[in-house]
Amino acid sequence: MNFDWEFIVETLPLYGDAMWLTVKLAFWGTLFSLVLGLLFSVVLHYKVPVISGVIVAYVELSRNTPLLVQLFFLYYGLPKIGIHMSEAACAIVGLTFLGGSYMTEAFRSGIEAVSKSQVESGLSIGLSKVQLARYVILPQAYAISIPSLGANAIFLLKETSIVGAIALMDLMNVAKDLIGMHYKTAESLTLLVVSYLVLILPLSIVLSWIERKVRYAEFGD
Amino acid sequence: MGDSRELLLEIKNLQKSYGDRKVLEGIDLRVRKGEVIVILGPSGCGKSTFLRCLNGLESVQGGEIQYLGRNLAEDQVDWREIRQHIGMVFQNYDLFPHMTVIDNILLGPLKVQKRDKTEALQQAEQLLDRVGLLDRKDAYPRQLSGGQKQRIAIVRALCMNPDIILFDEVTASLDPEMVREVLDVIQELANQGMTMIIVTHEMGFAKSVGDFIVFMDQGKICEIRAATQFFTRPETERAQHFLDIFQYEKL
Amino acid sequence: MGDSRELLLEIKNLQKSYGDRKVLEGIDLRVRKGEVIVILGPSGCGKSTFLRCLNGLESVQGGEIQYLGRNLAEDQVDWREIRQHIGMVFQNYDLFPHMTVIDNILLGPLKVQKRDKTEALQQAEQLLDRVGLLDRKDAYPRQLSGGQKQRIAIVRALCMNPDIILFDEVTASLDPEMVREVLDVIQELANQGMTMIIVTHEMGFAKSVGDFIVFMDQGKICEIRAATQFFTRPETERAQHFLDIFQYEKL
Amino acid sequence: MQNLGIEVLFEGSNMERLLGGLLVTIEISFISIVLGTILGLFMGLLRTIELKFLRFILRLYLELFRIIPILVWLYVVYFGFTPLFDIHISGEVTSILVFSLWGAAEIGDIVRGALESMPKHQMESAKALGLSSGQIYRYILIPQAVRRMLPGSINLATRMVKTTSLVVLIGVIEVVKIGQQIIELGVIKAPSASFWVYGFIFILYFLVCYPLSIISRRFERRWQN
Amino acid sequence: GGSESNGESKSKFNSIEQIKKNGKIKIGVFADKPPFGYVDSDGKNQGFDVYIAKRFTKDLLGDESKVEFVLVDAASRVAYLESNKVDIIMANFTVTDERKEKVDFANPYMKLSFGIVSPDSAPITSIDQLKEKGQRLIVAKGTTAETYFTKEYPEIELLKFDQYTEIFAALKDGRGAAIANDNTELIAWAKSNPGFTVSIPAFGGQDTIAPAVAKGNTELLNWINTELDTLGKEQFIHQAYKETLNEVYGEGYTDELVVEGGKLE
Ligand SMILES: Nc1ncnc2c1ncn2[C@@H]1O[C@H](COP(=O)(O)OP(=O)(O)OP(=O)(O)O)[C@@H](O)[C@H]1O
Ligand SMILES: Nc1ncnc2c1ncn2[C@@H]1O[C@H](COP(=O)(O)OP(=O)(O)OP(=O)(O)O)[C@@H](O)[C@H]1O
Ligand SMILES: [Mg+2]
Ligand SMILES: [Mg+2]
Repeated sequence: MNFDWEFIVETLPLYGDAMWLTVKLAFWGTLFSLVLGLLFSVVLHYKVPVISGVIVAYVELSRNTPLLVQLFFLYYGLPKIGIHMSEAACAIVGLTFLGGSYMTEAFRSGIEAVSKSQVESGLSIGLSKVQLARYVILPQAYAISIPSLGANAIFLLKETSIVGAIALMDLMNVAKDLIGMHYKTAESLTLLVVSYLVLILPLSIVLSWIERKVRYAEFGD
Repeated sequence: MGDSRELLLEIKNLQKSYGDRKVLEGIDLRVRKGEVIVILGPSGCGKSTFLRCLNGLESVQGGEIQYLGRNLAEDQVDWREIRQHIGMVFQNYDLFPHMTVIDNILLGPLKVQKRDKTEALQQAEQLLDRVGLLDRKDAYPRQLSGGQKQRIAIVRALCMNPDIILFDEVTASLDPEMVREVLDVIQELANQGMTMIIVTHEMGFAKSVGDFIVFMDQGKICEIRAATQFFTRPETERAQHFLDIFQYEKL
Repeated sequence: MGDSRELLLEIKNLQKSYGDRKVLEGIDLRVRKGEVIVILGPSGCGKSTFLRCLNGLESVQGGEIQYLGRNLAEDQVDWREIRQHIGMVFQNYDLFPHMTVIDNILLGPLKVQKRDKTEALQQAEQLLDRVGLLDRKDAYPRQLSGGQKQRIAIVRALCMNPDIILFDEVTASLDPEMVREVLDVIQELANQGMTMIIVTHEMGFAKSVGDFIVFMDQGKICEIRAATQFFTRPETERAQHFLDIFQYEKL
Repeated sequence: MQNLGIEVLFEGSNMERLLGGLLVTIEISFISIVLGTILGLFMGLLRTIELKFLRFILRLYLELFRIIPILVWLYVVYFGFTPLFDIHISGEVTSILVFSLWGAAEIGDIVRGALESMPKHQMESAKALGLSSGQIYRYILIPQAVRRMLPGSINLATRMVKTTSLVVLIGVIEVVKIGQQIIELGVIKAPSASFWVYGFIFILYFLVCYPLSIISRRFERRWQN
Repeated sequence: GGSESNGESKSKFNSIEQIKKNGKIKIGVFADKPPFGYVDSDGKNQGFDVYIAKRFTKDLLGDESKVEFVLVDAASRVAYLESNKVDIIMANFTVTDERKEKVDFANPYMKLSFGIVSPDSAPITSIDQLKEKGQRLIVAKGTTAETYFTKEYPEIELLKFDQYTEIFAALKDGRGAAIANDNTELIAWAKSNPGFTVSIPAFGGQDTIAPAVAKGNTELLNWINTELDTLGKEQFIHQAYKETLNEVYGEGYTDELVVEGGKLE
């Protein structure tokens, strides 16, 4: 197999742009998901009537449908009822719709993992509900949730590989486009795989390091 | 019971159920300042539930808990305020794992009681010194042994300057040496006149620390007697039966 | 030690380390048929490790374990065979949660010893009856209390017809009443002449059940004495210090 | 938009075709799950073996599937394998291959997790009864591990069903592709077809995945007690 | 050229003998490009390309039902041939030099050039209009139009989709100012979509459309060329036009599109 190195060098900037786009989409998607997740998990924890029910329904809907179909619906379906969004907006809304439920679950299991006896000993020194959340529950829930939050972030980053389906020039789409125009299949696919490794491998290593730290060291140093 | 000392807590006909199940069926108890009351009884008889009611961790279905002229069994009690006066230490050394020892101790005094930091710190260090753990003040709970954690938990409760402290089987998950180091701390508190209600399964300790023994069975108090009398000549048959469990010589 | 009885197990200069850390430093002990040996000692002194070595759960770095003319400290020992003669019961009532009580008990006799099903079942039921749990034979472990589980674990070990049973703090996570029901079973075994090595923190029980007390500290045996003598007049200061921990009257 | 456009779903054989497309999706997932489980069981057992090299290889295998998006794998296999290895495989076979290998990696990890999460003392008390290693696996570890594996495996099945939606991008004709065909034909008569068709497919996926999620949660809860 | 395949790639395509033995031929067609290649509401393949492909099958295997249509998208047509997923591509495949390096084209059966379609409300009548900021031109990935604009007008922002379905939906949803594609395609679509007009009917020279086979499959290539020659004698491509395109384009375009006998005039 002869590699066309010249082709690789020529198209490298395209992959650079695509990687940047991938990172941007994943960043905003993750950020909004985190905000949703934090908000929703607190609402669920305090069992706010009605809203909790809506959130539970949302979580189920989001977790049990594929992102591709979600995106197609947002991009092609919604304009038919008068809702127009740009490609990037659709992608971020889609990622947030998907990621929000995953983050909600991550935060919620973090909160639930804080033991009842921790809550009680907080109460028994006279802490108020707000103080209890601020000083006892959230710091612990947050630490417990970190590994799954990180895993979700990587999950969302990987899911961005689908946004090419709504014409965004992400890594996947660039590779596909180059194959379509120049028929350099091997070169394009290799660059594609390498790009994802470059993007996700460091993240995944950092994550497993954090996970180990949290698991074995619990708290403090 | 000695009438000379000030009455701190008076419980009358306390009723508690979980759903249909009655767990406490009319508890009556008076606690005077400086008294050490030890509650004994078989597992599931309602000892923990009783202490939790006194600390507002469980709601109550009937009866009175008179404390400083207020009835804590009523609805509108500000438990946050009460809990500053009635401290509690649990079985599972529930220190907050993400805070150092000193932060654990100061959380209540600073955030709840809004006390001056220097003054609170001084008291905390003094108490830590008393339980022999001043040098561990910047450690995290996971760096401590079970016995050390439990002593810190006691300091944490003490540092709120409570009128009464409730102890619920604080040594149940400890090794014998650690049991001893924790019980020694409680014994010292008793000697200094702290008012305490203690649930324990250590008979030797109960005998040595308690002014009065309250023997409970099936949600009721069967017997209240001076500690020395209880262990030599319990009044009820049930109490005698309970004590026999700890007598291996009779095998 | 009484010389009249048959020598079952002879441990000579047993050495065990985890990495660089010496945990057992030259243990010598002889166990005769029908003897009940109780091992006492502070936490971390190596009691569990010692029992685990006798059962082949830990490898040994030196010394001898003579059993029926074989040295178990050597490499080519068929532990599967030995374990049928040396049973062990652990602290955490390790019944297999996915099997009923009777299946738990019969697993060893049927699968390891390949015994006849009717005969093994008969023995199992007889033993269950003796510990008062025959009616629970089709229950799953999660449906039992801690004390019941521990009694089943003992029956499971007994049903292999071992020569010796090792007990490692089998009551450490139980409530007092349950402690008692388990210890009663062990006491009965002792009365019937079962050979046993028991690690426990229940002093009263140790005194009542043990023929000999082995007191260990920091991986060594400090003292071996008849139980009655040990509790009244221990030879070594360390043992005396250890016993003091359990004496609250001296406060 | 005088008419709602929802009629497009019921025109001609459209509904039948959409459901047929869903069946393709389900078929691909089902075959992959079965193959993945069989492979994964072996892989999980292999992963408990204390052999540095073997562990490294199997771990690498898992990580490759975790790091590189499945869509990329589908592409690499679909278009990359032919020039490299000179084999010709259809979109369906590509998907089944990729999903099975992915499933094997994940099931393998679930099996390993289940075996390793078994309390150590279970193993020891089995040993103390004189059971051999084989017997310990057969009577003690595997029966308990299977229980622990169930929720995770069903969860994985849900993820696989969802991920099969991607096979449309390598030309497999499944529910999304058929949806697109229907939209294309209905452009004039039903301008809002894409709203209804994609909305309907969205619901179809939900109807398939949701029951799986529920079952998985049931098992999880039961196991916790 | 047998010499360049060096024997090592001999299994990369099926010989005619192999196809006959299998009793079926795989032909790649579009599923979403009416009236050239599409799937009707009964799930059957229809269109101009399909019509011709069926005839090929009938003449090669004796029965037109022996064809297996493989639905391809524009970007992966070459890949389908290279990986032997199809024997022939007849998916409105425009002949280009780049493609010639990868596949072997038979003689053409159709000709065309590029066109641009835009909404009547904001018609694009010159390519320069597209250079303005914020104007996006919609293309399908892997088409000659994409390559043309990437090369000749790199300053024009392109919005690229895999599917024809998607480019038209995108134009309707107002995601771009216009679509650039083969004019045939666009004329057909604009006719059935009021509000849209082919505002630049032809530019970028004339191209031809031909069946393609895997590189080196000379045998099949020759067979197709002979077949096209034979069909030319009975004016079969004209008939195909009448059956599949007339309804969309009307008689007027016949000479603009049809190439009979595989030869341009
Ligand atoms: N949350 C609850 N819901 C229902 N029943 C409960 C609950 N908590 C405790 N109980 C029941 O109330 C009774 C008293 O429980 P409690 O924990 O007070 O007993 P205890 O005397 O402290 O026992 P132990 O010595 O085992 O700690 C028990 O029968 C128990 O099963
Ligand atoms: N797997 C291990 N690796 C390293 N050190 C160990 C291991 N297991 C036990 N130890 C160490 O060996 C020593 C003896 O442990 P062992 O469990 O035998 O003590 P013990 O007398 O049974 O204590 P306890 O009364 O707390 O059960 C301890 O210091 C312990 O920390
Ligand atoms: Mg209790
Ligand atoms: Mg031990």
